[in-house]
Amino acid sequence: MDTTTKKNTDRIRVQLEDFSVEEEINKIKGCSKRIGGIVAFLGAARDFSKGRDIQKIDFEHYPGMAETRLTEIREQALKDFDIIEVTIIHRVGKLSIGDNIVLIIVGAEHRADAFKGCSWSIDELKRITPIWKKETTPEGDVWVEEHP
Amino acid sequence: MDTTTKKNTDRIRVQLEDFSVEEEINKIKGCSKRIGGIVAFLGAARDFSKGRDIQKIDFEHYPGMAETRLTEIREQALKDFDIIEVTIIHRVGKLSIGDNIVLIIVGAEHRADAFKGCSWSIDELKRITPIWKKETTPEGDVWVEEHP
Amino acid sequence: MVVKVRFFAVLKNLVGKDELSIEIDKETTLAQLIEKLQEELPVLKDLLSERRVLISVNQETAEKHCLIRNGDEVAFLPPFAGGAPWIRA
Amino acid sequence: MVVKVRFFAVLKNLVGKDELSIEIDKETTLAQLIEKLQEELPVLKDLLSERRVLISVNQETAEKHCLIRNGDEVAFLPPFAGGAPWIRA
Repeated sequence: MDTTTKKNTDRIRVQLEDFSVEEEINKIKGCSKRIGGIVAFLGAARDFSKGRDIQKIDFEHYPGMAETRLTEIREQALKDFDIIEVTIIHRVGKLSIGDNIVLIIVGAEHRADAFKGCSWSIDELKRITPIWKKETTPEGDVWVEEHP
Repeated sequence: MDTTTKKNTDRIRVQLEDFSVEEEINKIKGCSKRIGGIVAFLGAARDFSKGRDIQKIDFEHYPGMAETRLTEIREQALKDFDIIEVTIIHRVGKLSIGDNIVLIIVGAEHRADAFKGCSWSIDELKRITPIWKKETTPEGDVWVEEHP
Repeated sequence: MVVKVRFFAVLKNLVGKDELSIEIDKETTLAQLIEKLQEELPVLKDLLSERRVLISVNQETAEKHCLIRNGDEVAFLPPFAGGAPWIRA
Repeated sequence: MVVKVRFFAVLKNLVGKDELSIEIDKETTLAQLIEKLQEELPVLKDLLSERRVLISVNQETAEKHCLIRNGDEVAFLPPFAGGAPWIRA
């Protein structure tokens, strides 16, 4: 069975456990006194059942490759935008509705750059990160693509 | 002396005390199971001294008018964007570098709407909210306009 | 008729007070009130000509030709910390 | 030469296993490896023709004409949860 792996930086994580948005924001703030604007994107498991009776949700990732892609996204964002720090965390394993799934935090001197960097990073994460979602229903398991 | 006032909704606050980003995000998540994307903007007091020796920072607001403007921003955002909930909190009083100043959280079904609503709201807050900032330096007090 | 006048931020420091009450006649416009205030507080004349100041009536932006009513609150607001585009009063 | 092959998400369920090892000759390209796999796992032939599948070599997207080396890890990836635009394998 795939297990959760950690990359060289604490700023990039794929993990089973929940995360604390506050704690991650404080780490970002601790990086530099120049940070004046922080933008965070939090993706949560919404009630996407649309009539289906979902019993649980399960995220699977390709360990190693997923973390590499997230690291690349972070590095590209730091290069392309006028930002100071980026954290990307994605949860895997079994989740319930309302649970946190993904967190991206971008710290910058100015807010416009933080918004751009954060928005680009989550778009890119959705596009290139090998993470899959399975919904368990009374009729069986369904692997779904979503566009939250 | 002006004191902090509260408006009719807990989602709009001008206050002396610090706030918890996590707690406010959880309140937003609690509003609706349809929320899948949450975007938060956090403005922090950065080291904007630029050579000046700043001893403290002090935010003053026009009680009543400031809250009314924030309420208007929230209502306009809920009308103009496809979003579900908005929280706006601004601190006043004495702050230190690194302290939280302003928090805007927008919850939506889809992330693009949450980003747009949050970015518009902070721009509008900066534009129309009667809040002023004073820096205390060894040479005296300076009222400053900033563009974080 | 009595009107409450308030000054915020740097204007409060420059005028030397944050609030005062002023007697005005009926049918006084905001423009006339400002003139009367400038007579009582000469420093205000320079401030209004040299600085960007927004004037509100009962916490709403007001036009100079509007009539002031008994008990109104008129406030002088310098540019906000956010850096708003400012209209000369 | 031995190559490790991995299947993820729905492909893992459809193939019925998440991982296998396969013996290949030297100078085998990714395209040739896929052909050999389809002989051993007939279900894979339908999957690759009917579904959008990305194939990676050592966790990087790979071209079909690339040579596979001993110990390489080849993985079959269905579309990600994020809803990526997908290239047919």
